[in-house]
Amino acid sequence: MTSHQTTIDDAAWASPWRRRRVGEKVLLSVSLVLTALLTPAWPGCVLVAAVSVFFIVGPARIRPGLLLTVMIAPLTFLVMGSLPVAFQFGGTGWGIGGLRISPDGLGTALGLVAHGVAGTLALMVVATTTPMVDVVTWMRSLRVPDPLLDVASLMYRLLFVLLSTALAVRQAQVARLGDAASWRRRWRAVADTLGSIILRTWARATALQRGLEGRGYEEAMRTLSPRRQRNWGFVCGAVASVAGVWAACWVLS
Amino acid sequence: MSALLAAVDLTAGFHDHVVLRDATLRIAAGRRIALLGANGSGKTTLLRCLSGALRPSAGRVEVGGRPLSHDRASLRAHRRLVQLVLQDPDAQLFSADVTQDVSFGPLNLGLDDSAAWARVEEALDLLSITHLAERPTHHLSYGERKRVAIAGAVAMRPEVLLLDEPTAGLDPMGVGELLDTLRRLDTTVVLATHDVDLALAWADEVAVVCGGAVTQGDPALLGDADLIGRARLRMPWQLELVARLGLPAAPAARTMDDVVSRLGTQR
Amino acid sequence: MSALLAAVDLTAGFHDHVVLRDATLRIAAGRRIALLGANGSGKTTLLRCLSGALRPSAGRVEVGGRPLSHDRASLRAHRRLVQLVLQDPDAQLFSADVTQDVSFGPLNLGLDDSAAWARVEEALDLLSITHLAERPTHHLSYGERKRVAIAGAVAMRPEVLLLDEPTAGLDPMGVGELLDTLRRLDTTVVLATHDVDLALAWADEVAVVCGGAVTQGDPALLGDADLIGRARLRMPWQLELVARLGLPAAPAARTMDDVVSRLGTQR
Amino acid sequence: MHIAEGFLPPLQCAAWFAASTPFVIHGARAVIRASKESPENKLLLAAAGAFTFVLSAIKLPSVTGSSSHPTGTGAGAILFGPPVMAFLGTVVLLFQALLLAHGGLTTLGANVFSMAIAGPWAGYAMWKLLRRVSAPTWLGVFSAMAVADLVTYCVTSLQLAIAHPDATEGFGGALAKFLSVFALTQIPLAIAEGVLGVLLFGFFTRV
Repeated sequence: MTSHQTTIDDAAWASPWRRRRVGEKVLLSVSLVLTALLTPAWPGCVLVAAVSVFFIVGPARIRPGLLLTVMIAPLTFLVMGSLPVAFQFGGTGWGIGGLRISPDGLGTALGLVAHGVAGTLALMVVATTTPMVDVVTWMRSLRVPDPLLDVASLMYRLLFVLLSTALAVRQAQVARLGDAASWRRRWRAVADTLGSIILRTWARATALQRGLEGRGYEEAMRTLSPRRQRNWGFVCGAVASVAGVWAACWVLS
Repeated sequence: MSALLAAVDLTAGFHDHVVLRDATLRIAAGRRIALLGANGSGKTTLLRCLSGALRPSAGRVEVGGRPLSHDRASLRAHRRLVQLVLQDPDAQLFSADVTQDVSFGPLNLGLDDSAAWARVEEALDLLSITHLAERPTHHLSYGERKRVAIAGAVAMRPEVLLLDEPTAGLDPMGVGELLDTLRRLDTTVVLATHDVDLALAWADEVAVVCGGAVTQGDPALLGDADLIGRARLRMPWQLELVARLGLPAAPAARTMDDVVSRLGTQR
Repeated sequence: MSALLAAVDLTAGFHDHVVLRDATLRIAAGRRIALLGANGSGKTTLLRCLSGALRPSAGRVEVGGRPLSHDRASLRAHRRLVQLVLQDPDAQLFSADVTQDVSFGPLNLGLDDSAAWARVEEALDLLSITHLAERPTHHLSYGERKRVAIAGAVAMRPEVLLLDEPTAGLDPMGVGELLDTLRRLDTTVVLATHDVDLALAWADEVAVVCGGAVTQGDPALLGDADLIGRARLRMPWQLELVARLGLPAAPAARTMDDVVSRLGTQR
Repeated sequence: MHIAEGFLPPLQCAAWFAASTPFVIHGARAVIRASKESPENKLLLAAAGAFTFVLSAIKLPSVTGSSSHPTGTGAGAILFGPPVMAFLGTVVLLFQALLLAHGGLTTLGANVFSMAIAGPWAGYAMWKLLRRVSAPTWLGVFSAMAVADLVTYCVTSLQLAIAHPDATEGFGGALAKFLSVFALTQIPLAIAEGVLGVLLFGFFTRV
């Protein structure tokens, strides 16, 4: 499957950190996310971003190019979302209509971008090294009720099946010159495609239900998952990095 | 002798559309049976009835001579005995990775984790897919997914394995490997296929589904031009060649070796 | 003579995984070419490159000797010339009913309604599925859906029709009917398949994809035990039998008739 | 339009989590109930969730030049009811945050509130209202889907305006700014999604 929808997931499955305990990666990632949220842009966010990038492209061996691609979507939002903050009503300086760029506004906007970039990078520490389904499985230890996790992990499996169907159908339409169609007919094609995929999704879900019943499915969807060794070195490294960022903030402020 | 598993006078279908009518198939222990028939002839319906997944509207499924009742407890016991692998592996695989998926059946049998692990390893080994154990399901090729689906059934150690078109879409060597695997398994196998040559060479018995009924017999049955025509099949080349050359049909030449030796003695 | 369509020194793949490496295939006008290879060997990738759907990372696709550039206008022109039918009909069918689906391509060619209707009728007629015209796509059987998908491509009147495993999953008579249909079409056909017997009997030329490269030649190429082994195929029974009996390989016996007459003259 | 990680102040993150939690728990209870009724429902709900996620792979014929894709929360609310959508939407948002880097973890509460709660409930209310006055079905579908989108967009702008009020004009000024900067993509998208809903409805009457 070649699709940007699966870029992070593909990386996660291939990552050498895949075999680490999910809890340990979540600990590192979430504490970095919270640090990015709670510390000032300088030096907190800058350090969080640096530490995250170090872990992702360093020990977790994710291609820097991939990380860059992944960051495009959040960056788009961050830029668009920061514009209204940079421009303020009234004041002097360059602007559009009643809106003017002010040094204060610009500072706040840049700070927001810094928080956003650092936070997203911190989140990517777990995202690029842990398949989504491992996170779902890990949630069992948080006492999330089983049926909810069953639904979430089935979603994970089904979304790849559906995604490949959706992409194949779109490509087949282009092959029959679907991109040359009139605007009206293209809209109809999109609606028909969605309708067909819904019908097939339903058929698939029913087929899967039958297939699973044959394998003894009644209520529980229990499967084996490999036990991962706790790695105290990793935990200490994680705690030390986060503590380091906090210490730097305290010293530098 | 009562068959290990049998469909007796089975009538089944969907909604108003009857697919099977008074179909009977007897599966003796240890046999390899090839189930043949046109697209839509009812092969899959028959397999689903045998597996207990579909309840026939008339007739019965018999296990060791006793009719299967479709209550929950009986079906549970039946699934330990009989496993069906569907044609589309995506109708069977639901987990994110291979080990997880294969472990589903054994855990449903009530095995504890370590016993289930052993079953998974055994099944992956039998299917020669140990290297796939930690791979995500959605990164597997079609042929790999087919093997994983079979492993999921094999891990339940059924006495009867029902396979719906397991060779469809596999390359010739993949087909050969799969048949070798099935030989290694110590189970009774019913394999639905469109490949008449393969059926002739592999099976102990063939069963042809046609017009809602099942004709069961020796693989030489595939030399019956009338039946084959009605069933939208074709004659296996081995039998057709022998017939075209005007050689005696019996004993049936089933493999390339048979044909070569038969022709050798003729010249 | 320059080929109607060609892949020249093509390298292609996904992410870091190269599937084809310096693969060359030349398709002369009016030929029937069977494309063979193992699961995952790159048959589909090659077809997708030829159809313009996938851009090779090195090498080029040539149309009438001129390299295909992958800009929008060139690709559009290319799609009028070359149509690819995927293995899974569900990847191609999306409309509510058959007529609508088949008319999708012709209408995109800019034909007016009556001309598009004519194309649809023609295509349905060629595929012998006129009776399905008003049926909802989602209620069709697998074999019927396969035919509708081919009709959708045929209705664009391409000069080259690329078919990915069109016979997979069809019963033997369905395969025969499909091959008859392809004979009726007045187009160049490249058909990817795992069925070596069919390839030998049907094709003017075969192309074997193995190790990322393509070996193209006369169907007798399938008698090359070394190539066949590397490509995870098997030898067609016709050629294997002739070889096993120690008869001269040339001219290749391609059909049952050929084999019968060859053996007849030997005795 | 998902609020990115780090874009909201800590206290507001917590507040939006608190606001969303009862709805999501309510939805989760509905899902657990449904899957106890019949194990088949788990598969169907998962299929619905997967479909909602896959919608982000379907590009709509361009409306404003930017690539936009449907969200489907309005249709989901009509089909499964807003409580179930609150749960499925939460899972989808979590998937999007981790698989696509759309949205974030600390902003999950806020995003859930706008996309999985406010949007679906508004769309559902619109649908019920129009059914009550016996409006044609196509109008109901259109309105439900468009309103779900519009409300999501308005709530998101509201959340951003609360977080980052304008220096001189305060909350009102900020709201105007956020509403207008995202209007460019979100208003055409809302209409597009409504139209898509009507076409989709047409498809299902034909099969």
